[in-house]
Amino acid sequence: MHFNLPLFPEQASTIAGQVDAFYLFLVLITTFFSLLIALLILFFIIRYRRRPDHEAEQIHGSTLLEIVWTAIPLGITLCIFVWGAVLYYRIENPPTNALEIYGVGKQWMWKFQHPGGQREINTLHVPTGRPVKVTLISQDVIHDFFVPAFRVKQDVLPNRYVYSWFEATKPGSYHLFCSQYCGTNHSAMIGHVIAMKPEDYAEWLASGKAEGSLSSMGEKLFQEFGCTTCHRPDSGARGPNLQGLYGRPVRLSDNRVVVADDNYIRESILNPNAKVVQGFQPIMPTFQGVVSEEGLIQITEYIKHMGTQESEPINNRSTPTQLRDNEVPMIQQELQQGGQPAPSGKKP
Amino acid sequence: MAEHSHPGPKLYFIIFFTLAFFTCATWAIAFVDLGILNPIVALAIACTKAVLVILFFMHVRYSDTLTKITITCGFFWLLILITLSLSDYLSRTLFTT
Amino acid sequence: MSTATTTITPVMPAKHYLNDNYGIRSWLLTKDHKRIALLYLGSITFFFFMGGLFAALIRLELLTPAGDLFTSDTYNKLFSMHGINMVFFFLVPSIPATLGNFVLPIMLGAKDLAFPKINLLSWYIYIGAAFFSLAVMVSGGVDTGWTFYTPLSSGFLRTHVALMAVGIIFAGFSSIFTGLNFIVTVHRMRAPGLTWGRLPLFVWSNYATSLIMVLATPVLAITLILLAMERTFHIGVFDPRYGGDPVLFQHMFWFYSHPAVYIMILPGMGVISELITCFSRKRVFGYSFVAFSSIAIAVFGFLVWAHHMFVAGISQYSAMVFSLLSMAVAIPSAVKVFNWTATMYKGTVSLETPMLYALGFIGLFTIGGLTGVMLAALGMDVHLHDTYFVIAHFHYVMVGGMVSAYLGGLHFWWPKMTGRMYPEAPAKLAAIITFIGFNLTFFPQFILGYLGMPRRYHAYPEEFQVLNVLSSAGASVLAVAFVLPAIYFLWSLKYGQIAGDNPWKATGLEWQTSSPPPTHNFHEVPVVTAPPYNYGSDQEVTVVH
Amino acid sequence: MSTSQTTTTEHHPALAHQFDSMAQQQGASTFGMWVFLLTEIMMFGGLFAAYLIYRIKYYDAFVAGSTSISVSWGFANTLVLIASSFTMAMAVWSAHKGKRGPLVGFLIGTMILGAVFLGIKGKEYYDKYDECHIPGHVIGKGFNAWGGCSVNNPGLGNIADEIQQHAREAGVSVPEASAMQTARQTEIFFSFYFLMTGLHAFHMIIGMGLMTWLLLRSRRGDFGPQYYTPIELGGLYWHFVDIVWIYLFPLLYLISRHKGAI
Repeated sequence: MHFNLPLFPEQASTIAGQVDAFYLFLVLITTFFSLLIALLILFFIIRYRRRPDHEAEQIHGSTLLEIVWTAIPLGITLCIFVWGAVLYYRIENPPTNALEIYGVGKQWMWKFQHPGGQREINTLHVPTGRPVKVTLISQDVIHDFFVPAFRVKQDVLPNRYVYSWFEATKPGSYHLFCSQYCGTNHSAMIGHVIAMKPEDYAEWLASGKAEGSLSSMGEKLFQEFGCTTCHRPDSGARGPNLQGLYGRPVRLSDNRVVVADDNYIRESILNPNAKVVQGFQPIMPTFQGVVSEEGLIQITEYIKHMGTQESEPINNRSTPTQLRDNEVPMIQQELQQGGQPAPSGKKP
Repeated sequence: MAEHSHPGPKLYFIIFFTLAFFTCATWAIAFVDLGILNPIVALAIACTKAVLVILFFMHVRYSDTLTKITITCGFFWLLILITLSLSDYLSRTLFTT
Repeated sequence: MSTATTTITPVMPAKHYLNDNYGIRSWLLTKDHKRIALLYLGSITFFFFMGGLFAALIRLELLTPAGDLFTSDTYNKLFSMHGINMVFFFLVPSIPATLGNFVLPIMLGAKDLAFPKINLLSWYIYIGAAFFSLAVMVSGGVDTGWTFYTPLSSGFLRTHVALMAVGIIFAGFSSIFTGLNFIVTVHRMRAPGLTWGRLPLFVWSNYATSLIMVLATPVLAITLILLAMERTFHIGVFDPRYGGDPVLFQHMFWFYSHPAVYIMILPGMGVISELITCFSRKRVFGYSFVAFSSIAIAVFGFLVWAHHMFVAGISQYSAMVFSLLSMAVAIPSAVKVFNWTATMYKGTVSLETPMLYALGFIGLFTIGGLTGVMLAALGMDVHLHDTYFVIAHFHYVMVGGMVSAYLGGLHFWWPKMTGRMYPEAPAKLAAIITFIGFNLTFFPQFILGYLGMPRRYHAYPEEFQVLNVLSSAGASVLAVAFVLPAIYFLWSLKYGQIAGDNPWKATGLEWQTSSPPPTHNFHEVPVVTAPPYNYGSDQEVTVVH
Repeated sequence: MSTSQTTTTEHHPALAHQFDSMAQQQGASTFGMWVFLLTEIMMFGGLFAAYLIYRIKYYDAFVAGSTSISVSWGFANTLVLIASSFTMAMAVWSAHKGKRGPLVGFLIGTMILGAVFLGIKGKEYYDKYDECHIPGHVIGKGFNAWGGCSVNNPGLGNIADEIQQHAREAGVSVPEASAMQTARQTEIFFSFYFLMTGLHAFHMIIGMGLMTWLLLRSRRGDFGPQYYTPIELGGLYWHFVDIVWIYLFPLLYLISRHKGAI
């Protein structure tokens, strides 16, 4: 049992400083009001203690005072809300140039996959100085990706991808906890996030044995499951062409427009006729139970790289939050032509 | 609560036939293609039938305001559950991360 | 007191509800709200000590970083049992079913609650559900935590989750019947002259609690029914393997469970309003504001549930909506705390045991409430959710707040319930030990929480050990402090000094009748003329017959 | 109603000791019943909220499930229940007017109609059992939405065919694979179908029990113009169960039945 009593976990990410500042502000407010109430009570106990000659003065109350101590707490809580919401928005929305790493939570272990194909169990090597976006999914129950030193936490759901991002600032090894109760060895589902200087990270990537990048393994699966029979770039293909699909808006058969992000690709593989692309028939069978979680990740990674040369895993476009500006006119122009189903095979 | 006036059998007959009529109406309308309006019309008819049963069969029309407040509270709290949980489900695509 | 107090030695009334008739049948088939309150008092205390036992075992395990006292399965069952026992079988029913059942009808000047048979049925359902759950715990228990999150609880565990769900559903029915009884009694059976503006604040807060009980508990019942159905018939309501959505379970669970925390704290606030006014001999400051803040807490409590789910995968938009609403729900509690403090201004404060508990409540509830606002702030919750910070927060509100108020109320109305006074010195000692033990147990957990120690961890990293040892030490002090009242209360039944009708010289109808009160509470129907907490006037509140 | 003077009317045998007058007792009992119905609204409400969210999420499967159950039986059941509400209201009226004969008659009528409702419901459940559309794999031969399960009518129960046939009417051709997939997802619709109608039928059975108890007391002549509260409370409960069915019928049976829907 060693005796250093830290009050704060290490500040090892860009957001950690801002979260600690917010925490100090909140602790100050809590101590101020608690002390105010405690001192008032102490004072009243002594000043107005029960004495034979002392008579209580009946005061009904004062509406002014009531308004004051309703308005001031309301004002303070609204400030707390705004500061909290701004911080939350920064924590929840990754920058577009983040390094993509995939994480799979499984009952009582963490499995991470880097774009280059390196795999890790219960450890995650990340470069400092660059935003890292971890795309997380669970294979069974709800887990939670929690790195106290980075001040990030995100529940990992079994039925859809969730994201968490951070930018490590200090190299070192930090705790990784699962903070959503997930069964017997919930407290053993821990690991370490090892932040390294960029050059050490590149060296670690190179040294790590990787039988090929994620997208190359994804391509193998793509062939293996016969996806190419329908998804071919030529016009006669029966399935929508996936070249450069990732991150772009897609028009569906019921005229809705959705962004082709990770969840869209995953859902289209597992439940194809949930979102059928306009101009195509819902003939794709489901691959539920055929493709593993890792397989889905590899295929998604491959689809992300389809539009570009395969040679080097470039930093792909992360999902834009809105329609890209150059997309919108194209779709509006389509709308004027009237919504009749386009002849099959036309690229959406 | 003083003896509240009681609706007679004649009124009950009228209410019964209106309810039966509305049931036939909701069934018939269901087979007409109104697009998005279909569920709305079906729910509107169901609500009118429910209000009819509450007001006349359950004598709420003749009872005091406390009972009326209780019923409206019931449906209002149900709305809180539905709208606030829908506020999550429908807005999941607003900020796609 | 300016009136000449002729010191007559109080004597126990010859005929009262305890010696009205004897025998097991007179207790087990009683329809008297006072006897049902005592039945509840006994069963509540038993299950409080059951929950406390589990808590002690948890704290013992957490003395060492490695999980070396129990296997992790047993530890998971321990914290689940601690949660279920405390929440459903102690915190939700305690003040409404014991103090509320006993005192509310007398405060209203009624002979009994509106539906005595349903009141007895409520106790039987409670006892049935509680012992059924105890049997389930003994024969294997559940290791899902008191929150039963799916898909873990509905697909991945081999423990008795469905049986425990049935037990909790019936505990919910018992809570609904108590709430229903209170609402009808407050509306329909007030004494002549007792308008809404003259109701004691204890009645106001129990009325608001009953609104929540009636409106929220059914949603918990249906959620647990769906969970039990999914486990037994493998249908896909919450389990993604069959197409369900686990976040929907969290929505429906917390729709009940957040208002449930207001079910737990509101009656405590009612007790505090009674204690502060009585021991400062002063009218409450801003009566209508304190009364309506109870109703405001009950109503706003329903709009904020998803602040338990900020990192659970709900959309950012709805997270911001719920965070804003959660800020609004904190305001009525702040108003109440300020009004209590203002009540003591220019009063004559005497520090008997109930007042010690009341002052402890105000201090600890303020810290609990403000840390709640910290957790409701979005930016903070991302780091603090599911850590020991959350555990410290809700224990500050539940143990520091609710249990102190419960013990304060118990000491305050003990003379009325039994006709005998508790011994003052050991009671004050117990109150102080409780305060110290409580703070030693839970304040370190705030620091542990910010350091990032997750909840429900059987083993934890090395650097958290010092604070955990402090917390476990505090837990042992707290355990002793909770046992003391049980001892001297039982002792006072036989040797306690005879209390007389109004030992505290308090206003309120319950002090106008004898203690212990007759079976029908009043010999004549009382007529209320004065406003509540009418302490200043020279003559006592005259009861016009 | 806060003030109640202790009128020294002769004590009606049914006046409970904690009430001062019969009017106060009736007011309290009726209000208590309404508060209880509040809890029932919230209980069924939780189920309706979950149904609504899954209807949005799996709309096609809900359409397929809804079109595969027979709407005529649902319609008949709604009429039966409305009729039973009518007879119940007449029963309350006759109790209020002190007519013991019609009271007993209408109570029996209500129970008969209730039994008819449960009978029709039982038949519908049997059909589902026969076609193996009971969700989960505990009852019967497990959920099977692609036919060949019914013993006495093998062609029945193939939802995938129904989807394709329904689509053909709407002029859209739906291939085998996607029809099979939607058919598999109808299991969630059927879980909600059985949960909601099952909970409702359970409340009907409680209602029948209540009616038998009221019938016995009415035949004994306990109720008259001064004291008929139990009948009124029984009526409130029965009408509430009818209102639940009024919502259940369109939500479960009438999901886009019209031709154009795929």
